[in-house]
Amino acid sequence: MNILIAILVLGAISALFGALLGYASIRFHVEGDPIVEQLDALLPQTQCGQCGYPGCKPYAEAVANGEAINKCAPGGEDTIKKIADLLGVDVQPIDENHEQDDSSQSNRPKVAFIIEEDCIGCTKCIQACPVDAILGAAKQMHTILIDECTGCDLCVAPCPVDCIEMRPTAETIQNWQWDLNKIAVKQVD
Amino acid sequence: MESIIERINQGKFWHFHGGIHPPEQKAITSGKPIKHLPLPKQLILPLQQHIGRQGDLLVEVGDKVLKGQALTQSSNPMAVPVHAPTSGTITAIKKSVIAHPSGLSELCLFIDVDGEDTWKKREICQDFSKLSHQDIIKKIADAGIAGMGGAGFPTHIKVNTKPDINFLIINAAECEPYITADDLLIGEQSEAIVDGIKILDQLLNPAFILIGIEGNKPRAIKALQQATQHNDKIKVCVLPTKYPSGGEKQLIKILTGKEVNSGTLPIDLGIVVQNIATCFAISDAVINDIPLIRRVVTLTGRALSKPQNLWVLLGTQVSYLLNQTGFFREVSETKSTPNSPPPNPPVIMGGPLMGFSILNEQVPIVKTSNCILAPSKIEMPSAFDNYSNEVECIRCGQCADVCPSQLLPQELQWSAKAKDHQQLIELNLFDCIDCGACAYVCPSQIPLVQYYRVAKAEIRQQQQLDIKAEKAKARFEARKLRLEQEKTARKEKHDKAAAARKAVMNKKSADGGTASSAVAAALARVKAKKAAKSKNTELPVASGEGQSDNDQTETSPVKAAIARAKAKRLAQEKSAEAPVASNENQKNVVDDTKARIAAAVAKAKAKKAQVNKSSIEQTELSTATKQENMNESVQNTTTEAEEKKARIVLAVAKAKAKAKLKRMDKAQQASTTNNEEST
Amino acid sequence: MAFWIASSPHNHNQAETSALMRLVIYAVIPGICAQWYFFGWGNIIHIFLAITTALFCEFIVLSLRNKKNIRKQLFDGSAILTAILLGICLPAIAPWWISIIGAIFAIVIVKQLYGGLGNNPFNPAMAAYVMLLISFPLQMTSWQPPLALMTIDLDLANTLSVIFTDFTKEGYSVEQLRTSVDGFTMATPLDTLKTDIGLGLTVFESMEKSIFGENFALGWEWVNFAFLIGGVVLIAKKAIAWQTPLSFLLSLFICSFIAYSISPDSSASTMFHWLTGGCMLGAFFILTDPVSGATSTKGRLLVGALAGLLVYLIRTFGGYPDGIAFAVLLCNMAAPLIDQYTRPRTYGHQSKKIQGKAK
Amino acid sequence: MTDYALLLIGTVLVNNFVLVQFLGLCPFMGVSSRTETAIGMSFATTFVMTLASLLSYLVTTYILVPLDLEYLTTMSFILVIAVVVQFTEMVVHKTSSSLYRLLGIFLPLITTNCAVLGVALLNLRLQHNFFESIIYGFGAAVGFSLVLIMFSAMREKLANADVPTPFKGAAIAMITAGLMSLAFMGFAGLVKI
Repeated sequence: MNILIAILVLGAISALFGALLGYASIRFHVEGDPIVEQLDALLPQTQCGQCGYPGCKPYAEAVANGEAINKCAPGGEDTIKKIADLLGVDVQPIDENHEQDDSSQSNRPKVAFIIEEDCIGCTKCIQACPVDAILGAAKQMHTILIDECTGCDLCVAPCPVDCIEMRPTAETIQNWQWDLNKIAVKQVD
Repeated sequence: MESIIERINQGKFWHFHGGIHPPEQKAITSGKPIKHLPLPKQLILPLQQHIGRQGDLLVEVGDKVLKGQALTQSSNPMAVPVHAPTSGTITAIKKSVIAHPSGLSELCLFIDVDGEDTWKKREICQDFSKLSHQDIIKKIADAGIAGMGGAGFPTHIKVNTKPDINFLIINAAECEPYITADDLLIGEQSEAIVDGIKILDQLLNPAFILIGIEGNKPRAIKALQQATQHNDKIKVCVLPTKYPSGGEKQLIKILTGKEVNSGTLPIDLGIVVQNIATCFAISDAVINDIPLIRRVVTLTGRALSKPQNLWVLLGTQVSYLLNQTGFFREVSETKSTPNSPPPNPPVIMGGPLMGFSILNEQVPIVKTSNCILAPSKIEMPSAFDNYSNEVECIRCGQCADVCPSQLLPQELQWSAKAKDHQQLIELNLFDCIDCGACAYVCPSQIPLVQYYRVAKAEIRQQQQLDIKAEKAKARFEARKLRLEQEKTARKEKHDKAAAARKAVMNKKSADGGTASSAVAAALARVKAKKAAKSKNTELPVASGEGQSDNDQTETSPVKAAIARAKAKRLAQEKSAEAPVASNENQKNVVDDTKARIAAAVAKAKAKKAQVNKSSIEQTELSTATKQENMNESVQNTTTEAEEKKARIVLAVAKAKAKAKLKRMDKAQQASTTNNEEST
Repeated sequence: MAFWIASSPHNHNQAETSALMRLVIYAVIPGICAQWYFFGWGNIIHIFLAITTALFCEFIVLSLRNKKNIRKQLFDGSAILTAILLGICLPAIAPWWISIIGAIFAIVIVKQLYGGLGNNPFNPAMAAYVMLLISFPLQMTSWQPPLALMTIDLDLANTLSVIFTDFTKEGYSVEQLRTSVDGFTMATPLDTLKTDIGLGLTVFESMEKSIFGENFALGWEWVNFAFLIGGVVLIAKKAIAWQTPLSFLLSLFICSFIAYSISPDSSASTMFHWLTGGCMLGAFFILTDPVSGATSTKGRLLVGALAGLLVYLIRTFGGYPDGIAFAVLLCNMAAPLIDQYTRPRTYGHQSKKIQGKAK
Repeated sequence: MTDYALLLIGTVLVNNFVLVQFLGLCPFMGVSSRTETAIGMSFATTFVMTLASLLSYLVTTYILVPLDLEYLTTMSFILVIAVVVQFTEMVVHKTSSSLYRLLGIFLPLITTNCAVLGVALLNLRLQHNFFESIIYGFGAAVGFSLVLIMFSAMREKLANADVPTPFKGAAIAMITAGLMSLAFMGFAGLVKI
């Protein structure tokens, strides 16, 4: 008998609370998931596809659905940290498969450069460029819009004559980073 | 506003937070007159000596130039021209180290001085009150005048402004230690300066003109008071000596009690601030038609045996000035340890607190250089240390007490070390004016300003990257949309063709192969072809869309190349074979000619392609830089409705990027002009 | 010819952190002298022990962490100052290992584990004191009466003997030392007063006892006075900020004044609160520790006021006779939060809105 | 009235749930890396704790005791808490999705926050009446929030400190919490309950 009462009471309470929650879930229903937009805003938008997705937005969607956060090579540690902050997960070291080779000593951003004598105007790079930063047409020499180039590297591989190189942008007084030590070294030589 | 004037008349001023009182050291040079130097042998003129853009060159190597002749020009309002400081020959136009803390090289004009100092034709204007505003502004712009206090903001932009100006503030505070250039300029040229101020008065018509000058320049104050005694509008305000009262924002606060809102310019408060040396340059330019080709530079410091103020032509190398004033390199004593080279003496352009050390003695004097400071080790030991004495911050808060912007330097350095950009922005890092007061008082000897500069540069770069990312995103989306449309268009075409074929088939089977069916089939074929053709023509050559359709033609250069290679190889083979197989001569000759013909054809083809390419390429390149063209070409491929959509998307993205860029530009402008500091 | 490249500003006022620390150490000397005069050699011995231990620990940690320029960091005065402050706070006849454990805790755990000078969120000396008080309540409350009230002559040799062996040369125990001329076991004036009020005595009746002397608290008042002088010198030399001590003392004054005017029988006078215990030491030498305190002017005022309130609450209602150390630690805890909400208005920023961490 | 005030002070300071009774340490360590998050968590926990202690009082007094079902206390309390947490989560999700993201897993984890169940059970053991239960729950939450927010501000600073590598992160946070606990012992005896 006692057991029965207990079960009844618990059942009643549960039913009551369940009803309350049910009402609340309708009342406080949230549409959509804005997280993808936020993630997308954190990504560097190089559209390089090094993460294995066809662009930054798709990767953002994938991350929102549980993909690893450490696949964005152009963004590097910084981006991973920001994503980790946003999602409240631990920072992971950048995925080895997606790591960029930082063999060059320069940390300046790189852009593509076409060696113009060698270009045969095949337009293969144009098709590869995710941001339409290469200008040219069939049998015409191509050129890079430096301001638009994201340095994603995608045009290098398709070039049949290997006339595209990634070159660091020049250091000017506008983008100088106040690295006084470097000057001092230069001056001792 | 009257109350402000009342207070000023009573000699009462407002205060800004913080400030320091470093040893002034102005007596080293303030007693001696400004000296004129003999002409140097060579001048190096950087094309850009101010904030903004550099102009286009008007001269070439080998040209003879006259004194005062403009060497660059530009239609861009942010560009100011540079002029030949004396007559001579342009010997080179190349990159050379410029007066910038980075020690980077920029494009410079090298002038070999001929020593004759021949002027260009000048038009001296006796009565400037007859000139129209536009004339005066044009004269100022053509004279290449940029703010001579520090930042070098183009003056003609600053004075070309909306009418209701409350205050014109003339900055003669010269609050940095050592520098006496303005002090002596006022003492010797007060009449001309007042003329300059009157010209500004005519242009801006402010309610009041306030000259802010620190109390440690009695002779200059007297000269100014004498020169302005008949003019009630001009008030000479003698300020208590405190660094950095010559900072634009600080001076405004002291004189008017108002604060310039963060991210805005003084003009928003109806205030225009001009440096006193700029006023002199204006009067020179408007009245005597002398462009900005010289300025007063204080050569000072205990490492000079003859420190003095000098009239220096722009472009004069620092080495020449140091030789003229008796610079002696201090012999480093026992200090040189084996692993560190003997410390080079520092030479500072600007004052000890905001100046920067220059890389070598080739650096030329530019429009904003007001001082060359060569300190001895005794007077400025910290400038000689080739290692940092930095220890951990103990949060003593002395930096916060002296910060004229009322920031929290200790928190800023904490966040700067951690590269916490978000926090730095929240702590208003960009309101820092780089005055160096915090680092001056820091007992832990932390180079605070250096930390802030690095952080600022990093944040600016990050913002640029963000803008770029936004742009890239828009372009990526636009491209995706385009590809999508192309795909659907192609599919449609295929479907149509398939439907047509099907219809034909149906007909055929029904009619049993009559003549009409053949006609219909032909018609359908023609139609399909036409559709394909129109599709092709629709595709512009500009950017690489529709390459797949063009594949056939595209590969021709490659083909040519392959053909050429083949021909070559054949020829080679041939020549190798020739001496051995003589009996096959006949056949070989035939082969030879064949190969030769093939090669020739290929060459011709290639050449044709080349010509074609280059001609189109030229038209291409001219348009290449314009993004709009790019977009147009993108839009061309789309049908009417879709075109509209894409255009809207693009326009929105563009506008967004532009707005952000503009905002940044504005902020940057504001901050840089605010940094302008008269000293 | 190339020149030396350095970052502006090129000039410096040549102030140094170590000089600042030295100044504070000099300023604390009058207080130590007064302590020596009234309570004997005990504290000086503890200070000496603590300094040795502190320097040793600091050296070990810095070496383990492969820090450069160890010598400079070791003698920047911060470890010595911490040790001195700890030594001053300890009961004069506490056993030797008290100051050693305290110094180790202060330097290794509270200071160096956080990264050393400038990084520690808590005041090392006070954290060590609190740790000792909680872990070794008996030793940490064995206060001796002022020398004038002692039956046994406590000279240098005797003090040493007590500290290292728990007994004087003559064989008197610590308990016996603590018994005063009138036969009571002595505690600090604050402790005595608290016990008496708990027993139902009025403040006046309690103040009759010899330990309170003629004014407020025999010996203690002069020690506090000496610290006050040192503190005023520091403020005059701008080595410490004036806001914290001022608001602390004012807050303590106001709290005790209110209580005193409501019920004079059960509340000690305002001056008593100012001149007993570690009040002045705390006000001028501990709360003003810039590393663990608040940095803005408003923040300092707030921290001082909070400390005053807490000290009063703990002294009057709490379980411990003096609350300086606890109040300091609690204020250290609150300081970062207070700092976040008391940032001064930057030039050109109109609204005084709280610049919290809003994104 | 004085009793209630003393109870509140006593719960907030003297018997602080985190630093003295060592309850609710999981969110204390977990969501204290940023002040913003800590403040959000504080509000959520305050809401949950107050509501849970109120509801659990009602459930005990009006359902379990009359029906003689005290042995179901823990079970029903967990039920109550789970519902309140779920409810809070929905509200937070609706009102501030960024906070919802920041709190992440810790929001539903309030369910397993021992402080919440602790409050309910302690209320029962200390035989608090209706108002006392509410005050006790509220006080415990305020104490939790106070400490959590102060701790987060300290940790934000610690994040940039030159802590030796082995002690980085949770280790130094634990030491800090220990020192805070030391400081809170100063309140001992402030209010006799």
